[in-house]
Amino acid sequence: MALSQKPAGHFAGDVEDHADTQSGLPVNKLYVPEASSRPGQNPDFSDLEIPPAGTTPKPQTDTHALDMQSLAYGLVRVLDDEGNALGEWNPNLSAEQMRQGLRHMMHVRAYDDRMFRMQRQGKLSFYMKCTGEEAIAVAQAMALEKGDMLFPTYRQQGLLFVRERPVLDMMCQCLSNSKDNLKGRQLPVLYSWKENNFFTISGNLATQFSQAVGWAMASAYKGEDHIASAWVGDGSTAEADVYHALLFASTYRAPVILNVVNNQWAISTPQSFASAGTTFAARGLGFNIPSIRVDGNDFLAVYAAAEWAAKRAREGHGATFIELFTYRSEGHSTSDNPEGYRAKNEAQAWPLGDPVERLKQHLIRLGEWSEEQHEALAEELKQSILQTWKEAITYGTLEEGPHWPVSTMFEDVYKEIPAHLRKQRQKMGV
Amino acid sequence: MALSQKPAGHFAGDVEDHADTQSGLPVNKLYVPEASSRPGQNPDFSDLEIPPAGTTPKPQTDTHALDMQSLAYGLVRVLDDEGNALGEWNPNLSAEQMRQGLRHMMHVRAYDDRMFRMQRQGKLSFYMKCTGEEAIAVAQAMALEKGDMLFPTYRQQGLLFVRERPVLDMMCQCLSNSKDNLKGRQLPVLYSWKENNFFTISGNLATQFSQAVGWAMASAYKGEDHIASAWVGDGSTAEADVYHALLFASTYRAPVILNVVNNQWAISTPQSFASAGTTFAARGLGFNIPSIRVDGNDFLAVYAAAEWAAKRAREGHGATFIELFTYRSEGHSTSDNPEGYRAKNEAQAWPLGDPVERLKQHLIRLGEWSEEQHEALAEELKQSILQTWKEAITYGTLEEGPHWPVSTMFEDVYKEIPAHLRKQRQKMGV
Amino acid sequence: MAKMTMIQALNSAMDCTMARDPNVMVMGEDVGYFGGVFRCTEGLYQKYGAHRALDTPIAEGGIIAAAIGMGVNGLRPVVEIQFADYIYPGFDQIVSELARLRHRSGGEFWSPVTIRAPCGGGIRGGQTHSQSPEGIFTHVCGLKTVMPSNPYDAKGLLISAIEDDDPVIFFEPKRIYNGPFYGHDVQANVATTWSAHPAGEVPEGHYTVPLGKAAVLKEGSDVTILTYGTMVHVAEAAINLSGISAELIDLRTLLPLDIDTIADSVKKTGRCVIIHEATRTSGFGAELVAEVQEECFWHLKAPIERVTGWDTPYPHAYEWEYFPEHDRIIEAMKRTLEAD
Amino acid sequence: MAKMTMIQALNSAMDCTMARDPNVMVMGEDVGYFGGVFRCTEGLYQKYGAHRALDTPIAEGGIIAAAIGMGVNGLRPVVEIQFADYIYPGFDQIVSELARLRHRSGGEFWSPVTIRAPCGGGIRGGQTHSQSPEGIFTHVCGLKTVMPSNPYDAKGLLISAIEDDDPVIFFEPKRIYNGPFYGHDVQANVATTWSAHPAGEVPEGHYTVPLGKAAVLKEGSDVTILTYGTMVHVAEAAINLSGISAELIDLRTLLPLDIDTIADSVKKTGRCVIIHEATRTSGFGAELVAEVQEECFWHLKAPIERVTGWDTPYPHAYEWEYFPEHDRIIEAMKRTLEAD
Ligand SMILES: Cc1ncc(C[n+]2csc(CCOP(=O)(O)OP(=O)(O)O)c2C)c(N)n1
Ligand SMILES: Cc1ncc(C[n+]2csc(CCOP(=O)(O)OP(=O)(O)O)c2C)c(N)n1
Ligand SMILES: [Mg+2]
Ligand SMILES: [Mg+2]
Repeated sequence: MALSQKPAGHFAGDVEDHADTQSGLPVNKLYVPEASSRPGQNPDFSDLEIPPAGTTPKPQTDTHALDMQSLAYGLVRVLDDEGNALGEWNPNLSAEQMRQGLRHMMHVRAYDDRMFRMQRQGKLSFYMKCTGEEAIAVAQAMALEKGDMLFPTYRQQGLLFVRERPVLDMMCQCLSNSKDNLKGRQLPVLYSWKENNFFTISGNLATQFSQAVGWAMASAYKGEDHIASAWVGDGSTAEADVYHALLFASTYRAPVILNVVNNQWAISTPQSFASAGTTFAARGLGFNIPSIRVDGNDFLAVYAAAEWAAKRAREGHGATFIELFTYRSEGHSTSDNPEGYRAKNEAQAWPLGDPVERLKQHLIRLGEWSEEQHEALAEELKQSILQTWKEAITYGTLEEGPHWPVSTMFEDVYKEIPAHLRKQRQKMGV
Repeated sequence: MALSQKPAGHFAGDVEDHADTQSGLPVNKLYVPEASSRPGQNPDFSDLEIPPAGTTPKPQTDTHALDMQSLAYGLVRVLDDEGNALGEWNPNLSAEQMRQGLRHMMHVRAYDDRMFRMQRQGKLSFYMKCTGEEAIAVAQAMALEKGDMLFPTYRQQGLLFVRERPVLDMMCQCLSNSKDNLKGRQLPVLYSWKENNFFTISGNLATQFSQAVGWAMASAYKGEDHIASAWVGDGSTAEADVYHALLFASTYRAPVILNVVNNQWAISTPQSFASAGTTFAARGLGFNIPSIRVDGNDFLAVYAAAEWAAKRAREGHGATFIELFTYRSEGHSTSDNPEGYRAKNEAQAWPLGDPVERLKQHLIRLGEWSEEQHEALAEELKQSILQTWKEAITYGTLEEGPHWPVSTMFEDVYKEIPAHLRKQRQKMGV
Repeated sequence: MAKMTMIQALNSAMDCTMARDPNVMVMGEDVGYFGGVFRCTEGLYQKYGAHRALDTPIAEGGIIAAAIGMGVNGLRPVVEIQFADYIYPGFDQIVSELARLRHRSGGEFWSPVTIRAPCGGGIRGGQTHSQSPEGIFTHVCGLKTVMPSNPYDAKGLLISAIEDDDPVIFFEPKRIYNGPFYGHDVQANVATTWSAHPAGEVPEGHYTVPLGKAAVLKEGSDVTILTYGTMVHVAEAAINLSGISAELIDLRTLLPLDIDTIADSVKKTGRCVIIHEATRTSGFGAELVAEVQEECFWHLKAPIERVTGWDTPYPHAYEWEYFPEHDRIIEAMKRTLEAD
Repeated sequence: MAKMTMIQALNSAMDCTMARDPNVMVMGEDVGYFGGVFRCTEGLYQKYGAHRALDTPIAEGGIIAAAIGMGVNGLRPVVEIQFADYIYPGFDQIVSELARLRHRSGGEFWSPVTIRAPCGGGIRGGQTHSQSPEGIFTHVCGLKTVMPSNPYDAKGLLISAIEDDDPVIFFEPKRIYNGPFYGHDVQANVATTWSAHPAGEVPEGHYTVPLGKAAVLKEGSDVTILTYGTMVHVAEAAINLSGISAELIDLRTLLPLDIDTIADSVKKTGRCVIIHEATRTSGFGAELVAEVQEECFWHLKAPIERVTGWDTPYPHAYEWEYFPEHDRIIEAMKRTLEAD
């Protein structure tokens, strides 16, 4: 496909309205988007246009947005169905790097599995998995530098694994216990890790997307080379902050990567309520920002896109908008049951596969990995997570403590505790 | 230019950064957009790509956004420099209709001139002209039906003239006097006229753009054929409401026309701070909304685009995004002095001319109008405005009254006055 | 009459009004097909169609703006904001537009939008799923602000709100969605499910509880308790546990405030304790103090007490330390009693 | 020392801090090349460059979000919101993010953003150029809220705000930008220009006025007046016109509140009148009433009075009827004096 051309016409999800006829009354003509599937239906993704791996050309990093618009409507894919890495976007990673990536993704998955189960056992108040989306955080974190600032949502725990946050610390945050660096103040998974440039995650969707642009503007202001990267979910793209992020990033050519994780669902709401019937990446073009739609389950494609965008930003050419096309294969959170709103087997019908399986297949094909090694690694990670969990709960759990001293809740509202808060603390008797 | 193709590359206003070098310190790398001109500079619009009149193809009203994307980057023009009406977009209006349009535009201008002068004489607290932009409101209002709902900004007073709001009533609003239908509550020019579907103008920029989409959704919900039309300034496009309008309009295929009046300036801020270095119309494409960039000083082009969009909406194909390319030839308001921030003669350098002059030239060329008729009409309108003004002030002025009884300020906060407001009114002693 | 939880009662209020008036519709994130994350709109999509139980993009500002426009065009939108904590992206549309349309247009335009938002803590929701922002909305003229404390009132007040031609911000204390809550670790000898609670008896059809009228839930002679929402039940527990003769007033509507009922009571008791879960400074409690001392100054025998959330974000691990529990309420009542 | 208007003093505060610290920068609509619609940032673009006096798109939510990110990355952004009435599109970023970053991250992240916003009426601005939303921000823990009443304080407080590591909402009463204002139709025998007013004497260099400290502008024995911003001068006129021995306290910072200075005064006078331009219900006056009666209940000889804007939008034609004028203040003082 030529870079400056884009496919005309309609996209999957662009369904027709079926107005119901009520005799007498005027007929409702309001169009309401539909879902990819609802309970009882047969999920069908055959309408999805999925270009073959390796076919998307890779532009120079100083290419103008409109000269590479086809990338906003296509899908950058490197790994094909047989596990070959193809085309210009192949980042040509060493086997060691890929094994590292695979390990990180498996580590995330092992962690998610344990934490989910611990929530089910009442040890955590809440938990959110990123199953099926592990490549997104892991591959991009590997493509960035340590000094680059990350503004994640709650589904990029993979970033922390790549930057080697001790799993113990993550668990302690989720437990709100005495070793929680957030002092028991935040819901599980809303991590913060200043030391390695991982921004405090907000419970409010999308707010950090535009803050990331400000961070990147400051980096340019100071003449530094660090860039920022931010993530937002498909549903959350509807928030104003995403608009502001795109506009400010473009206006000031901020060194930032703006990622949309399109996992098809926002709790029960299908992506059709946020996508405007086109790709998310297309939205970036209206702001003159080079925009790339990427197979989010393809570790190598995600890595390559992030590497390209980071290079572009560091060279002073400004922002890149990346849509990561993926699928949320489990529930939204431990509070959710997707069987209430989508077909039971939709996850199985999703055509882009699983990121762990696909990278594993590639490594095995290269002769750099084996089923046995894979199983052993999975077991090793499972055990280490279990051991760490056992240690974590020695520092306390939410319901049973120990926590930070309760008086600390009055700290950090301001840098110094003002008189009225000191009085309140006193009143509390702590 | 083919409909589905768009020009690649850069746009006017896409200027390069000139980082200043301070020895020792790291060099600031933050890009900041520049203005078309600043005081002391020579305004130069030679970079603007202005396609010849009559060359833009006109698509069917059910055309998909991406199949007509060139229209978002081009410029629909009907009237050429000699006053000929050319091409597929020529709305083929009768001479009578065009004379009507000319009259409305001249009426607006006469009104603006009088009111501006009255503000300078201290009779009004504030005033805003739309000089040079008269075609935008007048032509679109003529292309719409009376039942269509208008959500204007403060610069579409032309809509009221077409819908035949008594000039007396407009003046009384501006005077906040005893005959002001807004009961002295609003700044001058923030009109409201329910009877003829002109929504109450907000002092808060852009808020009504997304409300218009809701209005249109309700029209579809009720199975009605009325459409909504909303306007927003180039600078105001940066507000979140514009994003919401685009997204909701696209998601629910609302029967609405979303107009951006790109008059190049937002008080002192050039359009380069809002345009993201591309056209405003381009933004609509990212939402899958057919988007058209129109010569806003070309009465016939504005009419034709509105007619097309209205037909599209009424047929159930959803929203159209229209950028009206124009120029704010005077100050932002009576509180503004543009010589503080742009070259003195920038207005004169603006290449798209004046909408009144251009339509007049066309009518004269057709043999349907003459300089003498034009002058006579201008004089007639001037006199009638003056007479009306004299009547208006008999109903009071802001500073001297009479106003509505002061007790009325406690009304309409709620439908019924609640007890606490009754008490406050009592306290006031009225 | 039927037994209903607060969720069922709210659902029934929407169902009743939708059945009577084709212009009533509900909209918000996950409220359509799925029926809402708290299930308040369950079944309405199936019964009334996708356009009347409308799923929306996740954009509170866009949702409220669309609702305003719909309201101007004759509909009666009932908006659900998934958590009150997420109402702020729509704040400008509420404050600058919805609240002021009628006044600024000289009465020409108005939009009867009702905004429902689950509020309050006590569900381990952390700082972004626990807030009580009601006080802020009471500072905005043109809005009415409501918070029910039980299923019967919830339904009657919501129907009133939907049918009211003014915009109403309707806060739902989610801690008591499924049953009354008397505080953490409290064994109050009272009903712990709505089905066992008298206010869990809810007519199935249409009825209203008027906006602007407080309810005296319990008469007493020594101190007046002013509160609303979840804290009504915590206050009840505190009264029961302490044995103090307190008059318990459930405000139900914060604005317009039923100052007459309040003043009558405080003039009688001479003492007043105000309770809310929201942070203290400039919370609605402050307005209540101001009103009460203006109306009842000469009757007051002790300073009016406020028992509130602390001026910190709602902390995940210290939920019960943050929450104004019965012991703090009892202490406050005692302080006022010992004052003279 | 130099004679400065409030605009010049604010400009000088920004200039001084920008000169000392390369991380201080100003940003907002029309603040760069043009120097702001009220000219507060005049000359900073020319002196410090386009990136340090940064023009922005018209998107208050985007501006504040960008400022937050910049602050996290080491800058000290001073944001101008063109009118306080237009702060609401940025409300979510202020309340949910700026105010809570430090707490929610366990102290790891914070952003020392200062948000300046001209507020208040009396300039024929109509309802969208006249609002005083300070009360709302005082309900948001994590923010500091400031409103100066004269050039000297304006400069000293703004420097403190910019140098403070907590976010500060800095309201500037635009009615007194260019001179003190004692009310419509008032011929108070006091200075009517800043150059004739003692507080118009402003050091050219760096100095601070501390946040959180009120100023007793006038001692008196019979009633304490609590106010801030423009109303300080109107109150002064009312005191002069009435001849009442009133103690006039200019709060300067609303949060954290200098309750000690307030309580000392009210304990002495036994009476208190609170004045603000903002609408009455749930305005900051309510919090002041609540605090004062909590601290000084046993000393109070009369109900605390509030003199405020009415609970309506600020109406263009009835500006002076809306504005809390000296006659309303004098009446309130008299009521409190006659009460016992
Ligand atoms: C401002 C705001 N509105 C609503 C919510 C409630 N909420 C939490 S997650 C979610 C869905 C987000 O979906 P998406 O952006 O697609 O991210 P995903 O969960 O799929 O990763 C919603 C509506 C919120 N947290 N913040
Ligand atoms: C929310 C909001 N922010 C700021 C302002 C102040 N303001 C009034 S007009 C204006 C410029 C608008 O420019 P543009 O949208 O281009 O419209 P134009 O005046 O050129 O027609 C600004 C910043 C406002 N009225 N509302
Ligand atoms: Mg999603
Ligand atoms: Mg403009």
